[in-house]
Amino acid sequence: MIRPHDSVIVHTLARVFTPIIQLFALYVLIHGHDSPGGGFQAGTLFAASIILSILAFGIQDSQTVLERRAIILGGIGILLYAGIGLLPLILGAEFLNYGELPIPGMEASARRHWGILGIEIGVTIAVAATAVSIFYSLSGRGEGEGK
Amino acid sequence: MADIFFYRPHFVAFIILFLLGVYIMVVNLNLVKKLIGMYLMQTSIILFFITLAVKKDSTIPILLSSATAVTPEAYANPLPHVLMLTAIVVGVSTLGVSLAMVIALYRQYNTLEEDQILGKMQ
Amino acid sequence: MTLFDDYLLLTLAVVMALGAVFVRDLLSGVLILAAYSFFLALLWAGLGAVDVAFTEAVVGAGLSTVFFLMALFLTSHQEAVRKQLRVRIIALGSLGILGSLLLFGSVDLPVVGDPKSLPNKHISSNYLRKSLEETDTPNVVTAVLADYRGFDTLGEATVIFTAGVACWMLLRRRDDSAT
Amino acid sequence: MTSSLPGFLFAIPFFAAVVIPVVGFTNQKFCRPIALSALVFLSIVSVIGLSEAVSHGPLSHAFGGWAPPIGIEWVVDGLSGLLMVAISIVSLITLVHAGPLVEKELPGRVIPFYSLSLLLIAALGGMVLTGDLFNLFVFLEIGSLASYVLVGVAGGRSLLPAFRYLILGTIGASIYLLGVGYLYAATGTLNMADLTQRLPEVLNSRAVLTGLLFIVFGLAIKMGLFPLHGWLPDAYTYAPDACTPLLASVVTKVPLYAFVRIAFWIFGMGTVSTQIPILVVLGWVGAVAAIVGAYLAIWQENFKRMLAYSSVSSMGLFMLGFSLGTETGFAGGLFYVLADTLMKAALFGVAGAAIYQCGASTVTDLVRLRRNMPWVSAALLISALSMVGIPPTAGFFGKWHLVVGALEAEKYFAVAAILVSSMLTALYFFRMFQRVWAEPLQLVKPHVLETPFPIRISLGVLTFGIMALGLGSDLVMGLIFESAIPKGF
Repeated sequence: MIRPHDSVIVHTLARVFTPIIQLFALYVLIHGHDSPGGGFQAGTLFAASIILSILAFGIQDSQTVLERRAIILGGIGILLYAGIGLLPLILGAEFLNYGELPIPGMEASARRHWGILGIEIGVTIAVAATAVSIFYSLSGRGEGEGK
Repeated sequence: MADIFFYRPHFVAFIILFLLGVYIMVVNLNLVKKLIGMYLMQTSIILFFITLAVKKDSTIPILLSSATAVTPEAYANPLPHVLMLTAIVVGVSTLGVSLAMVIALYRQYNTLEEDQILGKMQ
Repeated sequence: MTLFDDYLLLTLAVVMALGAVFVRDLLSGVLILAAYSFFLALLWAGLGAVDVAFTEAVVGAGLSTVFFLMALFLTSHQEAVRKQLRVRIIALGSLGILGSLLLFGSVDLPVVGDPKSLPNKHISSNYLRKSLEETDTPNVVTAVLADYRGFDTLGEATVIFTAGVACWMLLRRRDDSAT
Repeated sequence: MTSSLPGFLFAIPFFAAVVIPVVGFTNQKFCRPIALSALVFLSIVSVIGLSEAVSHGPLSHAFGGWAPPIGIEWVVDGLSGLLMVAISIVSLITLVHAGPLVEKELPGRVIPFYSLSLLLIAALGGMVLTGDLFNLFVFLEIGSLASYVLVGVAGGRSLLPAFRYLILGTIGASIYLLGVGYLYAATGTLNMADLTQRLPEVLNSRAVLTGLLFIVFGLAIKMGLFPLHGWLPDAYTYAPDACTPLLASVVTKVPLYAFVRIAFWIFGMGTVSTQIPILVVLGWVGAVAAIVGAYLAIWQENFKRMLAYSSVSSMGLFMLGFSLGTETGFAGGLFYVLADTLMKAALFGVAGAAIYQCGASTVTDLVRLRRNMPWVSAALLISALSMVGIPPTAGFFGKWHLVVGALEAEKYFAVAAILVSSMLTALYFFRMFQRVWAEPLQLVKPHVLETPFPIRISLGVLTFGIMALGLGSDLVMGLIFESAIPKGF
């Protein structure tokens, strides 16, 4: 039920800021290893950029589908995280033991480095999609809730 | 007991925020105000944990070079930070769910006051 | 970061908290709460918890405020005024007990800023010493978050996923039932 | 002994819970089979885990490959294995039972229902198996979020109880977290085994005392221990009938387990009975809770609300058993926890079936069960007799061991509390029998049919379980004595 905002200033600012925020989110995600930030912050930033553009331009699509897709994307993000964790468990090591990930030609510490990046991507997807999904839910599409 | 107010400002602020939050959650009848109280209570616990992690004359827990051996005294304690990152996420998740309940309640009873909702439930 | 900065930020945070609680207009309350979050983020940064500060700024001042505002736009802004003296006295009494328990326990808490205190020494120094060598990650918070205690982080991602499913379930329209 | 089995105990319900919304998007019909088969697997794996733990010693799994206390470990030992078996089997049965009810009560919310139920089960398993205090908090929050929503999902009158549950539950969880913070400040560790070793040195610290008090207080809110049970009656009364068997049978038992683990394993029997004598206080609280809960249940007209107060009473009995300070009392309390899990699942299952089939929500309405519903009536009769404590049901043996434990400990107030609460329980259940079976039959509407197959079979299995647990009580008590008793008695 969010109608597009009718101010040109809002539209222009949203158009400018959305890609900048997304770029910053990517930076935060990738540099989580050696600067503050990581999956969760990046995910929230992504969600913020999407929420910003929704607030500025409204939602045209059928919202039920969008909301459901968002939560499914969230599920996929978590499955990515847990899948990276499950792989070592199936191979006989511990759950989430990235040191035992089957990446050839690397030391355990490097494997852990890439494992961390992998799960951070999963967290980013999960958090961004779920935050947007919660936003959709809260944005009050359900005026017709049975009384 | 009195010197605690001078030497532990963080702890005093923690107690004020925590008790304020719990008080509002229990006493205030407005549902959104209760959630503001919940937010204050959760952040006060973060304050408590973060002050545990402080080390005098230390820097942020990002290691500068791999050449020299790390002296743990030079960096802030990372463990409470990690715990509190999780707690922040838990807080915002609880907030989302509770606001969803508030919206559903408002749709049903057209008010945000707990006593009025109770009155309409009868 | 000096102690003076801490005093200043803590005072500001407490004032903002009181403002958020005692202002009658809920919209103003939520915006003051965002300011409160912002001061807390500054405080965390000053205390060396940069990751927490970042998250607090993004989540506390950002996402939480957006959620609050979305809810307020769909509901009402005004808080009713009423007196309920008896409940307040009982609550104040029990909170007094809680507060004195907190103060009672605080005497044996480690001194703030002591690098030799147990929480700063026991397992956390292991993380600081070994994380670069074992996980190839200079940001120790990331290393602990995603690797040493990665299972907590999976739980954390699950919490927000649970919240997403929960909101979907709670605010679903009846006529969606065909799907 | 290290083992990958606890990892699978986490992975099975967790993956199912996350996969359900993803798969359910294409076809909603897959949800129920995925959920049920995951729980079947979970039950099998947890039974294997329990038998391994009993025969070869505790199984531990260090997540991420980091040995504790650096990393997080999960441990299956006698106690946690037993609880895990109970949780997985009972939740399987309650989800089988929920099938027809979900279709009727929550149309269009089938996918999130199964997803949240499995997340709840995964979280309860996590709380039971984890060896880390903060990890316990994370799973406590997942489980709590899921249960708040399962209470409030039907909308209508259930929303405000759910919101109150959320507010009180969040206060409880935050106070628990604060207690963990105090313990961390005093010892520098979060791992339970490590805490056990390090606590004796700092036991005189006030921070440890405060931490323990906060943890117990926070968990007491979560377990609905009198006088902190305020959220419980309304939540159980108004929650959808599809969810109450699951919520009422396991959700409050797991914070109780966490309390037992922290008090008796981490702090140790000696500490909690002499140095920080919380057991004395909790014993009295339990005695009062057992009597007051049963007394309040007498006056309830709504069947589910009566059962909710009966849960408050049972929580008091468990607490009383654990605080007796004797092995028999502890084992009796644990046995009664297992028995009550089955009984509450069966009774709330009957309540749900009665509302589903003939709209009977009050005690008087239950008379409609008399005609053509032999399965539901039998389940009601046997589980109610077990609640009262008539041999040879499981409830009788639970109370029997509690009384024996109390006599051993020479705590006569506990004996009196158990007997008085049993008599009050008998009063309200016999009043119910009188209303149901002594009324003239003409009042009963004729066209009531027996419930659908899933409800029938699950109630049958639960009733059989109550009888089997009673008849096999020696076996189970032997298992508890052998491997689930803390040191220091």
